[in-house]
Amino acid sequence: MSAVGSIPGVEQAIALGLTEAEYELVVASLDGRAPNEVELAMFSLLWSEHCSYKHSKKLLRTLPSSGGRLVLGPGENAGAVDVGGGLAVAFKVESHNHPSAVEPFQGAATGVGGILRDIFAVGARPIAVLDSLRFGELDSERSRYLLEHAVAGIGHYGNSIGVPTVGGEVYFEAPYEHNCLINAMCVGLIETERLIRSAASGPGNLLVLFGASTGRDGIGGASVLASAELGEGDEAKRPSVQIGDPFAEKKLMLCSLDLLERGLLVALQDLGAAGLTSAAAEMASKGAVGVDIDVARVPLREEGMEPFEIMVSESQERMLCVIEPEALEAVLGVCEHWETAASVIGEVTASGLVRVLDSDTLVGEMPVAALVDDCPLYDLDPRAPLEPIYGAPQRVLDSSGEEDPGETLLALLRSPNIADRLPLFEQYDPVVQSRTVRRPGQSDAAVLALPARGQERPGIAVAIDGNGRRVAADPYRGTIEAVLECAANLACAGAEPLGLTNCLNFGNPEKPHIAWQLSESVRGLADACRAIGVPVVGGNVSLYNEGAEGPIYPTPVIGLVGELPDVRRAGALGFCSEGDRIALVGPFAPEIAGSELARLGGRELPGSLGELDIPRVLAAQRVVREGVRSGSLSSAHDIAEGGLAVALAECCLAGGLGAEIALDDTVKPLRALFGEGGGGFVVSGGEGALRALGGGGVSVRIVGSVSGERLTIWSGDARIELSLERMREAHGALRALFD
Amino acid sequence: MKARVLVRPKAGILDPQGAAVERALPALGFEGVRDVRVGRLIELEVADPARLEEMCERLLANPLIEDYEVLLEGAGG
Amino acid sequence: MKARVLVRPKAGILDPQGAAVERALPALGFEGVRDVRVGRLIELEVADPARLEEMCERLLANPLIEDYEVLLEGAGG
Amino acid sequence: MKFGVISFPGSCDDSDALSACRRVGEAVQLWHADHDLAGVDAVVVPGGFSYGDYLRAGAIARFAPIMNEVIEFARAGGYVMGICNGFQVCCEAGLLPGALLTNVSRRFVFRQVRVRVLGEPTAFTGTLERGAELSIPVKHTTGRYFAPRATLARLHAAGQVVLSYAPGENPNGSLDDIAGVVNEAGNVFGLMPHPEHAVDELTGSTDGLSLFASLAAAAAA
Ligand SMILES: Nc1ncnc2c1ncn2[C@@H]1O[C@H](COP(=O)(O)OP(=O)(O)O)[C@@H](O)[C@H]1O
Ligand SMILES: [Mg+2]
Repeated sequence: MSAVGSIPGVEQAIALGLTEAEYELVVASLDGRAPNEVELAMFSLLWSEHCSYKHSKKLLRTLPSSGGRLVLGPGENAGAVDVGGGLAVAFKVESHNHPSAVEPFQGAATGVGGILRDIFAVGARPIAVLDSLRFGELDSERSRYLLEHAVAGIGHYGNSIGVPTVGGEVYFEAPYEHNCLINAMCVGLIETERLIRSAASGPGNLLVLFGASTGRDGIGGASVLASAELGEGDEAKRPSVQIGDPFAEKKLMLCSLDLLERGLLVALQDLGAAGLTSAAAEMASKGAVGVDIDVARVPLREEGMEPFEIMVSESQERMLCVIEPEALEAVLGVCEHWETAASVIGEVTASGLVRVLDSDTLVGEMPVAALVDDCPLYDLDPRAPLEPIYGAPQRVLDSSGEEDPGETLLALLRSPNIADRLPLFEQYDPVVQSRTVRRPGQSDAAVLALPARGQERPGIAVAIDGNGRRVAADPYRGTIEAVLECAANLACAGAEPLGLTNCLNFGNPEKPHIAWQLSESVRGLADACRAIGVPVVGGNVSLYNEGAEGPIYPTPVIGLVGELPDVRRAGALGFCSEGDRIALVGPFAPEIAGSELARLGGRELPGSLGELDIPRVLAAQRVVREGVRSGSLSSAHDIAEGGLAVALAECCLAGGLGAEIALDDTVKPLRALFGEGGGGFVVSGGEGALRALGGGGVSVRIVGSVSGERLTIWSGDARIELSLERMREAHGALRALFD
Repeated sequence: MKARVLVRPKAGILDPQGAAVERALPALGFEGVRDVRVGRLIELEVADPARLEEMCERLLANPLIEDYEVLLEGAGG
Repeated sequence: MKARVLVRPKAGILDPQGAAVERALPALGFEGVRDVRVGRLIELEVADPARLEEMCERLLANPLIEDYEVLLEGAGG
Repeated sequence: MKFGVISFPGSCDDSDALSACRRVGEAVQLWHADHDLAGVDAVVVPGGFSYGDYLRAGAIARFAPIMNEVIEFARAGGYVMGICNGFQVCCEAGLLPGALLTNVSRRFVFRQVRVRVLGEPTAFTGTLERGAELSIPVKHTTGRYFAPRATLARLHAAGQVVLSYAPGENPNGSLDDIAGVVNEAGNVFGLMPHPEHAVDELTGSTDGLSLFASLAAAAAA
């Protein structure tokens, strides 16, 4: 072709992250012609791990991604499930790990901005955000800095745009010290038949870019950054930090939804990683068409930007849509109403090519298929590690915990992985939009009301979960545990899972032991999804989360959306009425190995986790869910980090009531009190209601009653007796970080 | 000694505040205003001005996205 | 003409940002810093500097809680 | 009786305020660029981040075309309730005394707080007992009420402080625990707590409803 501009060589290709072999493939796909600057920039981004999923795509194909109530599956900007009444819920979780490691406030903020755009890109109105965070231990100044700024960034974006942040999770573990994880999930609501796809169609139709103007933001940012281990090179990547503008995004969101309402759009796509390059190529590929883009028509924020810079810029708060020429005037009118700039930057063609023009000069011409489909997909070379990958956590508890169980419980309540998250989530607005029936801290899952249907008050529950340490111990079972725990959270709210999204945060997949963690984890994810009978509607993969110090814990973050028939009966986790009986429900087989107590004691991770009896776990979840839905249970809480004693303490603190508990001494006290392992619930209610949960293979042990202002637990000869006050003081440990 | 630190978004870095102010001014009848950038002003009393640079680098500014400038009392602007 | 507007919290009004900076500095090994106040810096290109005063009064500062000062390019500080 | 709820670019709680108003009367949305108030009997300036809260919360919104109408309406005795960002806008517009500063914590805070109704009944608290305690959420970064001491003395003396945070509940460092004030004429009310988020048991509390009900009653009278 006549493309002008210097012709870079293979060295530049490698510098941009391509391998030599990949570069040869690029040349081949251009019929032997070496790509020019524009083309190489576009190929290198679209063929990066971040955009091409070249090391994970084959695994992702093994996930169940159809059936159930799925109405929009993986492949679109977000997936969606039917929630009845003609409505669908679209949701997705996405990572913004590397940008956040560089600049935590803006990285986290733009992470939220990005996932919001994925949701309204399918036409759904965002109704909730959740966040999943991982940092190093809090004795590290850097971890405290990252925590403070990432939380502020998430709040800044979500609060300002008027979407409630209703839930999340955070863990502090040494392996995240140099690679923090910032994952954000967004949930949107839409009338099912209004869901819009991103496939461009109709040669002659126009490409309209709307939203913020284009600057040098993120050039060589997310895409490249997220495809290479963070190292010395970071400084160079820094000048291109993306700044989030939630005010611009709010107008962009309302504008996009308005355009859809009026039926003015043929297709809609957000600009995320690799900006215009990815958006245009994806839209063309999905629609099996071509596109012409004129970079001279892209509104710029900065002087003298090169065509390739315009094509790969990751400036935030931009969308691309395809419209029919007749609709142009109306579209521009709507954009003007929302004070959102819009310009025609090109059109759909039948050429099957992405052609980049700079006014009349052709500066790039590539087959869509080459850009999007020809990127080689790699097979992993999984091999189980021979030695442990991770060192023992640093020891912070000198006693084994036996001597004084009360002190041990306080130490656990104080642990950053268990302590009250209030100081974090009180920086988030959970109530805007007036749908939030259960806020953070009220139930194990957030509950949102859907529009009333006559007398019916249906709703959805959402939760996000993923304990990396347990996945590190046992990638397959740890991932199953994570999915089941997320489902347990929904059960406690009275909800049944409808769909799952996930973000796979792992190290370098080119290393056999990381490949093993990844494939084992995905195998567990697939099996767990089949077990609970939900499709994977979408997600994200973040690889190369490692540096000289080693890899992060393998961290599949699981997001579940479920339904409740009646939000008036949504579950609560706190004990709420004096005299209620308390039962331990489910096949709970606690082990100290791999528990939070073991972590505090500085114990090595175990080589594997105990196997869960999945059918019995699901049976327990069913009876708890039914008990909550029927109103026969006063409270329900699943047993997780810190074991039964911590779960009981949390129920007491949430409800402001004490409890008297006597555990039979079949298992060693320490294990019974602090051991972990999925499948267990603490529920309260009338004696009859609790007994009624039993049978059908579900074990129900009544262990005590709600009473007074202290928690008393007898376990064999071990005894814990603590006032609510002392427990609350310990549980409030994170407060100090934010004073 | 009294010092002033002026912190502003780096050239090229998006400045949503500046843009918002620039859009607002004409509506108030203030025409002909361009290139509005909104940053931070930090005024402080320092014993040892020599260390101001370092303070800016480490705390007062975010060198990733902000430029700064130190004005010392009487040293003019 | 290039102008700078310095906006600072009025004397006597509690300034949590300033207090936080003052608390943080010693921890970073910066001793002997006092009276830290954090305000706003607005830089702009104006056709008619005569109107800056009015811009500050009406928009850029809130006279009830903030003092401001206008620095004109080259006019020194 | 008809409420008008303003929507600025960046308003977040405007639709929440609309539905809260509709529980006690009619309500219409008023667009920031409009030049008339569509004959409403009371105006609600809602919460959110008008114009991104850039420069200073409320500083830019205060100059939106619709605000000229609101100012005129208020000067003529019309009822105006400014919630959170709306309170900031009303202060910036000179409809209410004082200003709102960054929270002492320097952070955004969401919290269900207890606030007390003070002073003589006003158009906004008419249906409430003096000293009544309401559970209403706050959510803001810039909610620390400030006014010069002399002004505060005048406000207290004239009974213009109509809402205060219950002892120990002050979430932002507001002087004298002030959560809400009315202007001298008593027809403009600004408060940081969000009564529109306390109108339904399902989502927390119904304690905020009485403020809308009082206003509806006063405006209908
Ligand atoms: N872990 C995963 N599980 C299921 N689907 C996934 C996963 N990771 C990515 N996907 C799907 O692959 C597609 C491309 O993902 P991505 O590039 O993150 O989309 P976008 O660029 O819109 O954020 C999306 O449809 C996404 O849902
Ligand atoms: Mg997308």
